[in-house]
Order: sequence, then C-alpha cells, then structure tokens
Amino acid sequence: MMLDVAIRHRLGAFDLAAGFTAAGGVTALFGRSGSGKTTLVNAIAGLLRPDAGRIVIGGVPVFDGAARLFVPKHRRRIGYVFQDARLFPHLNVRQNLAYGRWFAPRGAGDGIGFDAVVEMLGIGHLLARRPAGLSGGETQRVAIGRALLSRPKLLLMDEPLAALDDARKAEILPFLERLRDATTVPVVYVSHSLAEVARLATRVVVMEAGRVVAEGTVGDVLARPGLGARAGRAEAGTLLVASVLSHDAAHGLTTVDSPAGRLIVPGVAGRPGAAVRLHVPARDVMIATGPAPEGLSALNILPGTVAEIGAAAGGSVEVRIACGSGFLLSRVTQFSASRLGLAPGLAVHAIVKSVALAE
Amino acid sequence: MMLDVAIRHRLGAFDLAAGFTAAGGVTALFGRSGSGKTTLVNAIAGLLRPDAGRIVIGGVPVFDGAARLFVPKHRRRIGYVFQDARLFPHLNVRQNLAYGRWFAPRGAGDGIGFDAVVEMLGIGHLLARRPAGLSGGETQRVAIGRALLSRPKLLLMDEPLAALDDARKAEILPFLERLRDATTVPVVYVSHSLAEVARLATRVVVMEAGRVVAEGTVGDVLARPGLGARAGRAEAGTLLVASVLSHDAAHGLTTVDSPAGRLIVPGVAGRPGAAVRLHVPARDVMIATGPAPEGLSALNILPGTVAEIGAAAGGSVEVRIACGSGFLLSRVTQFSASRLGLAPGLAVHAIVKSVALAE
Amino acid sequence: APASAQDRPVTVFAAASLKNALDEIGAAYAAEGGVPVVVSYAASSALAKQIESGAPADIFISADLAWMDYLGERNLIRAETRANLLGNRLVLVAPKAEATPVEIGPGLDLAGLVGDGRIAMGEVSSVPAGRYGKAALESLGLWAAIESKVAGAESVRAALLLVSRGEAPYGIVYRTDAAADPEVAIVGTFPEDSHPPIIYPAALTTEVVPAAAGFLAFLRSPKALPAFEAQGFSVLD
Amino acid sequence: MDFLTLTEEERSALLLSLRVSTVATLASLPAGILVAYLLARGRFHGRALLNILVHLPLVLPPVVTGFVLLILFGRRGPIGAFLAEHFGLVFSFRWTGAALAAAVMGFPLMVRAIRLSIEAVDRRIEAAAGTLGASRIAVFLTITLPLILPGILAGAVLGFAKAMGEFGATITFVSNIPGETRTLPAAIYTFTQVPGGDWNAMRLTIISVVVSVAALAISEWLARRVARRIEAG
Amino acid sequence: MDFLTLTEEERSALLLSLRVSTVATLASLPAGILVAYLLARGRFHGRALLNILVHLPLVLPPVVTGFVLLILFGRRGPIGAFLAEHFGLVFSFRWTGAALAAAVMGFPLMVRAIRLSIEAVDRRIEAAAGTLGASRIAVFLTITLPLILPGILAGAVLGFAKAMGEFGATITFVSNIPGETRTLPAAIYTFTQVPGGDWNAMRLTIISVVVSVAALAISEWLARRVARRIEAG
Ligand SMILES: Nc1ncnc2c1ncn2[C@@H]1O[C@H](COP(=O)(O)OP(=O)(O)OP(=O)(O)O)[C@@H](O)[C@H]1O
Ligand SMILES: Nc1ncnc2c1ncn2[C@@H]1O[C@H](COP(=O)(O)OP(=O)(O)OP(=O)(O)O)[C@@H](O)[C@H]1O
Ligand code: MOO
Ligand SMILES: [Mg+2]
Ligand SMILES: [Mg+2]
Repeated sequence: MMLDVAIRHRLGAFDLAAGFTAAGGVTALFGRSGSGKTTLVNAIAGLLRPDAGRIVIGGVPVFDGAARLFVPKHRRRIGYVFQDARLFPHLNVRQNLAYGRWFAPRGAGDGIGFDAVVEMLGIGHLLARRPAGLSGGETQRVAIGRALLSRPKLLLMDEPLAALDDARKAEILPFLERLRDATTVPVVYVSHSLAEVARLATRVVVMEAGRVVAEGTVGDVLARPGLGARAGRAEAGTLLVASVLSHDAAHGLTTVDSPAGRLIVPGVAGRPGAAVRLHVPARDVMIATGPAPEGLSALNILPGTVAEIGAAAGGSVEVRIACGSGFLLSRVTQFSASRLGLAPGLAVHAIVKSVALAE
Repeated sequence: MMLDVAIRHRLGAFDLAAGFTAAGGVTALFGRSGSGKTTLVNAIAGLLRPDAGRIVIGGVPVFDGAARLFVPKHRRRIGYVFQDARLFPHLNVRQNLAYGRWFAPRGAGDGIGFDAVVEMLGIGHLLARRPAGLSGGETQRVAIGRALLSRPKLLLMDEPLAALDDARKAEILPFLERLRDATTVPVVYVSHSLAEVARLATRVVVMEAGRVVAEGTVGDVLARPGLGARAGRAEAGTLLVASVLSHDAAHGLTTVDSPAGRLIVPGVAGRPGAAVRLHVPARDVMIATGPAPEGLSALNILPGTVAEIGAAAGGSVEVRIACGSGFLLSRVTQFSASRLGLAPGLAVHAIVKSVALAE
Repeated sequence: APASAQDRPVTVFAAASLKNALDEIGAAYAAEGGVPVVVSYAASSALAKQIESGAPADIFISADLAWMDYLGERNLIRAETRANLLGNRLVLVAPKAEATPVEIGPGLDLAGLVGDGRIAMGEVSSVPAGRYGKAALESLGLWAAIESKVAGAESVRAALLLVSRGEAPYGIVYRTDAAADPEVAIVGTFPEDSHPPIIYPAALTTEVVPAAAGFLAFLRSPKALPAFEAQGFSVLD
Repeated sequence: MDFLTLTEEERSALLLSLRVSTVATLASLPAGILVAYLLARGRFHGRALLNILVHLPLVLPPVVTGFVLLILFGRRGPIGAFLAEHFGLVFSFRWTGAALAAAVMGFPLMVRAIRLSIEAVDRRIEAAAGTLGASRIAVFLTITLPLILPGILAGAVLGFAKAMGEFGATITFVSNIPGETRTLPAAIYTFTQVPGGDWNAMRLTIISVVVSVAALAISEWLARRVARRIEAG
Repeated sequence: MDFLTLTEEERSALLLSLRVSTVATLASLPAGILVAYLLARGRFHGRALLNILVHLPLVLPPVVTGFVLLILFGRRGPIGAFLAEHFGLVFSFRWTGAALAAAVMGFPLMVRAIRLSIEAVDRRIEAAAGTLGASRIAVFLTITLPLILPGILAGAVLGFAKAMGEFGATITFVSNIPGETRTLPAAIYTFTQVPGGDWNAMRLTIISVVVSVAALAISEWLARRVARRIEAG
C-alpha cells in the first residue's frame, strides 16, 4: 500500500504546497500549530479539493488536478480520526462505532474486532450513551474506535491522543503498533508528541508554514540536529530497531540486541527474535570518560567513540556516539562537553538508564 | 483569594462528590479521562448547579445547596478556558479576545495587556480572522487569550495546552508562571501533563471516579509513591524550590541552591536570590554506590543516603534519597536495586543530568 | 388633521359584484361636481358586520336582503332611505363549445344533462346566488335529482369560472356575470317567479355625511341607469 | 343544540378536514424535504426560480392560487388532464383536490422550516460520515435527516395547521361539496356568510382549533424527545 | 391599457401594500423574536397557551381571524377602544388595521422560523459568553441574536410575503377602502369578483409577485452574507 501526495492549496493567506510519499507503516506529520497538517490530511481524506496536484492511495489516484479527477470522500475508504472528534450526536456510542461498518464493502474482511477495540479504548461502559454527555477523553476514544472499525484502506489520525491521560495512551499505543505491524493499512499520524512519533512512525514528515521541510525515516529525521527547534522541542533522540533476546520475568526486564549493543529494557512483549523499536531520547544518554563507571543504577553502559559534536544550541550540544554498528545521540551541556574534553575520536561510555526506554 | 469547593452531583451513572481548598496560586486537577475534572470545573464556573454542597470564591459563597444560593455564571467573574474552545463564531479573533472586557466592571483595573497576550500566544496575524478557519492550536490559543483578558477573579483552565506544540507551550508556560506569581488570581488547571503540573501548580488535587483521592502541595503529592499509577503515568518526581546563586552566561547555566544541595541547571531567569521551581523526574535520577563517580557528563552528583525504598511496580522501584536538607526521588529497576544492594541507610550519590531540569 | 364631515368623501360599502358599475357611476358623479365617492367592495356579510362595529360607511348596498335586514334589525340603517336598487336574473350556462339551448321548466332533465359531471353554483346556503338557485330548482321540482351533483362555489364568479374552464358542464349564475364571459353561453334563463326576487337593496347608515343622501339619490336617478344596465342589471323602482 | 354534539354534516366536515390535512401534510413532506434540501444546499441553475415558485402560494391571494390550481390541475388543465389520463389521478371536485390545495398553500411554510434546520446542521459531522463510506444519499438518510427531525416536525405542524385553516384556494379550486370538499374552514366560512351563523361558525372554529392544538402538542412533544436524545447522554 | 402603466388606483394599492407589509413586518419583528425566544427557551406557566395563541391565525380561516380582530380591535372592541383612548392608536378601517391584520397572519410563520434558529444555537457558546461576564440579556444581544440572523431574515421574509398576499383577514377586519385599506390583494380580489376583471387581476398579481420576489432576493442575499461571515475565516 502506497500513499503519494503532492498538492498545492490556498486558504486565505495560507499557502499549502506540500507532499510526501509513504509505503505502508505509520507516517508522522509533525509541525507547529498552524503549519498545515490538518489541511494536508483533509486533502487526503477528500474533505477539501486542492487547487492542484495529485494524491494516490494504494496505486489508485484519488485526486489529480490536471486530469480533473476527484474521488469523493466516501469512495476513498478512509478512517479519519478528526482533531475535533465529530461524533454523530443522535447516535449512541455503539452506533457511532458501528457506523463505518454499514458502508464497508462486503468483501472487506472482518477487520479489527469490535470487542477488542472497545476494550482497548475502555469505552465498554459508554456504549449505550450519547456523545453529548461524554468527557473530552471519552469522546476522543470513541472517535478513534469509529475510525478503526470502518475497515479503512488508509487511517488518518489528527492528534488522536492529545486529550488522553498517559495511562490510556499507554494502552492505545501498543494497539496502534500492532495495527501497524499486522496490517498493511498505512497510517498518517499527526502529533505534537515526539515520543508517540518515535514509537509509531516509520516515516516522519516535518511541516513548516505549509511546506515540507524534512522527510525521511523516523531514525533519520529524529536524529537530524535542528529538528528540535523545528518540532518545537529539544527532544531529538535515537531510534533503534532491536531484536528480543530473553525475558527476565522476575524483574520485568527484557534483554535485546540493538545495533548500538546489548540493552536491558523494561519488559516488552515479543518472543525471542521478535523486532522491537526503542527510542532513546538524547537527553537520557549520559557520557562518561575514562574506564567504565561502576556502582551505577543504570543498567546500560555501552562503550563507543565520539563521532560528531553538533552545534551548540541553548547551552547544550548534541553528541553522536558510535556504539557497536550503530550510534547513540546524547545531549549534554556545553559546559560538560568542554569539561570532559569531548572531541571526535574520544573513547567514551554511553550511559542509558534502562527505564528511559519505556516509552 | 481563597477557593473552597465541596460539592456533590449526579450525572446519569456518574457520581461526583469532590472538593478541595486552594489559597491562591495554581491548583492542578489531575486524573484519568472521565474522572470528573471538567464536571468539577463546570460547577465552579456556574455552568452546572450541583445537587448539593458549597462553593466559595474569595470568601464569597457562589453556591450553597443548603441555602439555595446560586450566583449565576456571569456574576462570578471567571475566566474559563474550555476543553472545547467555544469561540464565538460570528466574531473575529480580536472581538473574541475583547469580549470579556466589555463586561468587566470599570474598576477592575487594567488587567493583563491585550498586546502582551496576543504576542505571547502568537496570534497577532489572526486578529481579523473568524474562528471557523483557525487550526486546532490556533483556536486553543485564542480561547486562552479570551479568558486571560476578561480580568477574572478566578481562572479555570481545562487542558489548555493539549493541542499545542511544545515550542508554543514553552512560550505560554512562563507567562502562566508570571501570572501566578504576579497576581492573586487563583488558577484551577486541568492537565494530563505532569511536567506542566509540576511547573505551575501550588497544590495538586488528584481525582478518580468522581472522588478526590489525593490533595496537597505539589511537592507532597508528586513525591507520593503510587501517584504514578493513579495519574496514569510512571512519572513521579521531586519538586525543589531553589534560589538562584549565579549565572554562567557563556555556557547558559545557572547555579542554584536547593534543599537537596547545590545544582547546576540550564539558564533560568531571575536575579541572584530569586526563587525558582525545579522538577526532577524520578526517572532522571540515577544512583551510584561507592565513591563519587568521575568523568560523567552529568553535572550534578549529590551525596545522600537511601531513606526509603517504595513498593515495586512494573519492574521498577522508587527510592527516596535524603540529600542535604531535602530529598530526591529516584526510579530504578528492581534489578538494579538488588544488584546495587540498595537499602535504607546506604550512602549513595544521586546523579542528576542537569538538562533534566529544563522543564 | 381629520377632515371635517363636510368635505369627507362619501363612503359606500357595496357587494363586490357591483364594482364595475359603481366605479363608473362614482366617476360620473364626481364629473358632475359631486363630492368624491369611495367604495369598499367585499362580501355583504363582512360589510354588514363592519358597519355593525362602527365602520365609516355612509351607504350600504347589499347583494341580498338578508344582510340589509340584519342591519335594519339593529337600527344601523335609516329605514326610510332603504330601497331596492337593482334586480338580476338567474341563468343556466354551459361552456360555449358544448352549449345547446334548453327549456327551463319542471320537465327539464337537468340531472341527465349534467351526467356524471357537476353543476356549479354559488354555495347554496351562504352565497346569495346559490340560495336563489336552490330556490329556483326546488320550485321547479328539480332539486332532489340534482342536489348531489352541486358544486358550491365561494362566489358566482368562481362558479362561472368552473364552467368557463370546462370543469363543470353546467352552472347557475347571474345574467350579469354570464354576459361578460366569452367562454360560456347562456343556455336558459330561470323563470322570474321560480325564485325570490333577486334584489340589491341600498340604504343610508345612521351616521352619514350630508352629501351621502345626494349620492344615493344619484344612484337611483336615470343618470346611473346606463352603467347598471351595461352590466346586465335591471334597475328597480 | 348541544355544543358538543355535531350534526352529521359537521362530523363529515371534521373528518374530511382531518383526512385532507393529514394527507396533504404527509404527501407533501417528502417533496418538502427534497426542495428544502435543494434550496439549502443545491448550486444549480433554476435554484432562484424554484425558491420563487415555492414562495408563490404565500404571496398570492389564496383565491388566485385557487385559480392557478384550477387552470393547471383541472380536468382540462395540462397537468390535470395528464395525471387523469395516465395515473387516474383526478383532483377536480374531489377531496384529493382539497388536499392538493392545502398542500400547496402549506408548502412554503413547510419548506422554510425544514430548510432552516438543514442550514443549521454541522457540515463537519456530515463530512465525517462521508469519510466513513456513506454516500451523499446515505449521509442524508443517516445523519442529516435525523438531525433535522425537529425542523421536519415544525414544518409538518405548520403545514397541518395551515391545511386545517386553508379555505380560499380550496373552495376556488374544488368548490364546496358536502362530504367531498367541504372541509371545516369551508363550513365555517359558509356559516359566516349568513346572518345568525355565528354560533355555528364558532363551534366549528373551536373544533378546528382543538384538532390543531392536538397536532401542535404532539409535534412539540416529539420535538422535545428528539432534542433530549441529542442533548443528554 | 399599457401593461406596465398603473392607474392611480393601482398605484395607490401597490404603495399601500408596500407600506402595510413593511410596517407589519418591522413592527412585529421584535415581538416575534421575543415570543420565539420564550417558546424556545422559556419554562413558564402559560407557555403552551402562548404557543397555541401564536399558531391560531394559521389554523383559523382568515375570515374568522378578521372577525376576531374586528371584535377585539374595532372601534367598539375592548382593546381597540382602550388603545384609541389612551394612545390615540386607531386600527379600524385604517391602513394601520391592515398592517395589524397582516402582522397577525404572518406572526406564526415569523415566530416559527426564528424559534427554529434559536433552538439550533449551540448553548455551550452562550454559556461561554456567560462566564465572560455577559448577563442573560447581554448574551442574547451579543451572541444569540447575531447567530440567529438567518432565522430572523427567514422569518421576516415569510412575514413580508404573507403580508403581501394576505387579504381574507384584512378585508374582513378593515374592509376594502381605496387609499386606506385596499391593499394589492384586496384589489386583486375585487377584480376577480366582476366580469372582465381578470386581466387587471393578473397585472396586479404579477406586480405583487415582483415585489415579493425582490424582498425574497434581498433576504437570501443577506442570509448568505451572514452565513459566509460565520463559515469562512
Ligand atoms: N479558510 C481559511 N482561511 C484562511 N486561513 C485558513 C483557513 N483555513 C485554515 N487556514 C490557516 O491555515 C493554516 C493551517 O491550518 P491547519 O489546520 O492545517 O494547521 P495544523 O497544522 O493542523 O495546526 P494545529 O496543530 O494547530 O491543528 C492555519 O494557519 C490556519 O489559520
Ligand atoms: N449527562 C451525563 N450523563 C451521564 N454521564 C455523564 C454526563 N455528563 C458527564 N458524564 C460522565 O461523567 C464523567 C466525568 O466527566 P468529565 O467531563 O468531568 O470528565 P473529565 O475528568 O473531564 O475527563 P477528560 O479528561 O476525558 O476530559 C464521565 O465519565 C462522563 O461520561
Ligand atoms: O393565505 Mo390565507 O389569507 O391564510 O388563506
Ligand atoms: Mg490541526
Ligand atoms: Mg474533561
């Protein structure tokens, strides 16, 4: 399943000229408020007819400005979680959830199970209620369920978890991960949270004032210095695709093999051999010079060499440490960098608190 | 300015019986989706007439079930940032912002400056626009501005920053801090973000299924083991009120004196002697046994003794370390705890990455 | 400022069917130097009730005797000025294309002529023309056979329209109306004695401008005759 | 005469009026919804003309509307002749004609009420249904229609009330035939035209008002139910 | 006679109708808005009765409404006498009476349109205004009223159109006096009552339609402007 978007559209003074390509998986749309994320998603969904350009979903063009082609929204088979939930006020929660199923073509397969979604979202007790009485988070959860259950060929999620507490997020995110891995349904995911993006995204598209300013695999883009400012946050990091080695059920820990070396992380699901994605925020990586430090509560102390020291920004610098066959990004104060005499080629240890891998 | 709430209200199957007291400053309402935060805030605002109870704002009862007293919402002088922005669709942004001012009593003082708010929220270019065309984050920002500009005697903010990117949050939070410190307007602040809460709140009220399950100063509540699960996140931490000692402009660092000892943190505003609030997430504190570790990029290595080891949850434990006249909360894996032989009374070093204090 | 009673125009409340004639006569009266005349045309029932509730009418001309009697009983007209002004005749009409003259009398098979169609006439209990028509049919012994085929219209004009549009094969209307419609033909005239005389009475009301009597006299003078007769009315007295 | 005992004739007028008003309202409702939708949402040539046409019965004196109906839908009228020939649908001098007249007279009221409701529907909700696979017609049936129910009820009650009171166009178009086209208002009108008929006119008026008030009450009750369903959880 | 040249009498009927319809619409609008608000939002005793009263002119045959007006507002009627004595306001057989009749006949249409709009207003928006210090009346003036403008326009145009076409109640209440109460529809009616009047009736009908269509077009244009202001940024 491919998604190929390149459009141009004007809304008042706002000029959108953006595009990206995605081949399955989760594409994160990232960018500051007002940068055009919702507008772009609306165009993909067919809620808006762009002034020009092309949108191709799974090989099928659904919009082509030059050919005057515009497939109406109901034939695009899209599950859209709107930024403003848009539940149907006259239908109860159960009917809202089931709505998409009425219109899914017969042959669309069973899709995701109703009960599984309801349980995952924790909305079982709401099924008979109408949207008007739901809380903000409840509303958002129903909206997510409605989109998931419509057996879409493409999922568009516009800040779906913004109104949710972290515990609920922690329940929904693995579900989305499984969805990403188990199906071929591509997902376009708008979020302000780097943690969510890092965890879910295959590709990241960074927008700014209606333009795409960065695009690439999540590892690439997150590690790219300067994204911090753009994404509006000092939170770059390293994405590691690791494979499960063994579980330590007693301590709830899992040992994984990553390109940066062997790591001990809080228990993750997956049999030995299964692939897991780990995001190591740069600010959670400390650097130690000299011999491997001892007596530390940190479980992961990886030997490496300083590969590159980024430009200083706001009193801190990003340091790229080559570890094993991969690398780790560390963010330390400029003061520490000079105190420790960090320079490319210096042998160091990267210290990663294992709990930092939890997200 | 005091706020004193104790009410009971039924909505369908949901039963709210909650209350709290706040004396100025920011009171954070914290709790999972559907726990009753918005309902409680609505009652304070006068949008909902509770079945029973009492609400007193600044010494003036605005609701008293027994006395059948109910002051209508427009006489409560409240600035309410709704979870669903509720801008006036027929007014442009400037008129939305100015709306509250029309009705503020003449003698209400100048309040916060229009231009300052507009600039802080970055909505200067939107003033002539109508709400319909605004993006999610833009809408939310205008809603915040509208409430701030109404010269309220009490501010209610229901997840005001949820739809915003981190950079924008980073611009708004200091403003709210200044508001908290410079005025006597009490703020009730609903949020799912512990970072926001830790930074802004004076008191924290934790809700669960319509009940208040924890209430106290932010330092108390955040340090209380078990909050993590309740708040839906493993993110307890320590709140330190420190005073500025000196600035290192070259490296953008500030040295502060905290109850836990001297700390070096990223540059914060404030003359020497000024008070700053620092939140040290438990997961950002490592523990080292043995002599003080050397050659670490971490700037803050504080000597202390293990005071208490919490119950294990999800493979990790919270360790309370007495440092100086205060303490620090650290979260380490159970595995590490046993490996290092942590036990009350053990002398350790708490290692805090200075950048972890940034929030 | 309210006009003084002297120069106020004479206000006539008249049955709507008199419009053509009265407009012409009013103009003629004014041309002769008489005071201006304004006429309010409506259903006799409405006019009578309006006069009852204080309408500024000087002269009332009803389409039948009943509404004049109604005012008379309430002393709202000057009995001494009441007079029967005009008469009319009742005719049977048919659409021009299908019209063949018939002899109206007790032997007429009106129901057979109408067939499965309808005979259009004024509503038989409320519209004067309908009441006269019913009386005529009764006195000729035709009513029982035709009763179920009657389409009662809101006015003579509406009944006529039904015939001229071909909706009804026959209709009973005033001669005055039938004469003016090129789409219909008069196929017979009801004997004058088959129904109560068709009379348009006129009278002064109780509070009148002085000039009103003058116009009432003019209406009854030969000068008004041509206008009434042009419309097919017979002038009584 | 007992105030509450109806004569045979009055009973027949009442029943006829009920039938005429009910049929007029129900039969014109689908067309009313369609036209309201077209006027609220359509962008087509002739929209302005349609709008004018719909409003005409309001603007024209009822008698004129009756004439126009007679000319168009009469036995010899272009539409009337066509319908009679091909569908056996005859209006002239039938209660069906009275229903047609009542429907036409009430149409602008019905359409306007429904149109206002359609214009108040949040189109973002409809768009959401579209993304879930609902075609335009499915969106209309599953989202728009339920959401505009209060407007439809309001339109229906306006149409019904108008039908209960309509008489000018009806009597002109289909006359005043007892048992066939003499509706309550026609009967009332008849009584007002004869001296001494006031008493009877008043009785029938009260009956007519009672019926309409009942219809009004039902519609209000239904509308409240619908509104409650949407507002509360 | 030239089709477009009006006789003095026709001109006077046209101007009178314009005056009557405009005055009737504008004068009843505030009351219409108030009553619509009360019906949409009020919880008071007598609400049902008010609702019935408002709908009465729709249900009653116009002639009956005319008689009722005559009895109440006539020179000798209880309300008419009172108003004449204390405010010098005389309705009977004046153009003001025609305006009153037109206003009464159009009132149910106007109220229903406005009421539907009020019911569609998002009360959460109003509540937001309340928290910002706006009293109930201020909320109404600054939030509700602007938001229901389309409904007010719809109500006004319905009322105006009805006033342009109303004749049954008018002619019964204030008669058909040239220059004072002979409105266009009354003039049209008069022409339909005499032989040879059809041509004149048609001309006047067309004039009446043209005026109403103009009013309709203006209202639609205004409503679109209002809607655009709210919808687009
Ligand atoms: N009708 C319109 N007229 C003018 N500008 C518009 C219109 N609609 C949207 N815009 C502008 O387009 C820009 C992009 O909006 P969009 O909703 O795509 O932003 P976004 O990236 O989703 O932001 P957020 O994170 O705040 O939701 C915004 O600045 C918005 O104000
Ligand atoms: N009218 C109602 N009928 C029944 N239950 C209701 C009604 N209104 C609210 N509730 C329930 O009350 C609970 C509390 O709602 P509230 O909006 O206060 O939650 P909240 O803490 O603000 O949650 P969130 O973080 O998701 O916004 C929810 O479970 C909601 O479903
Ligand atoms: O339009 Mo009328 O005057 O209510 O029948
Ligand atoms: Mg957006
Ligand atoms: Mg809430």
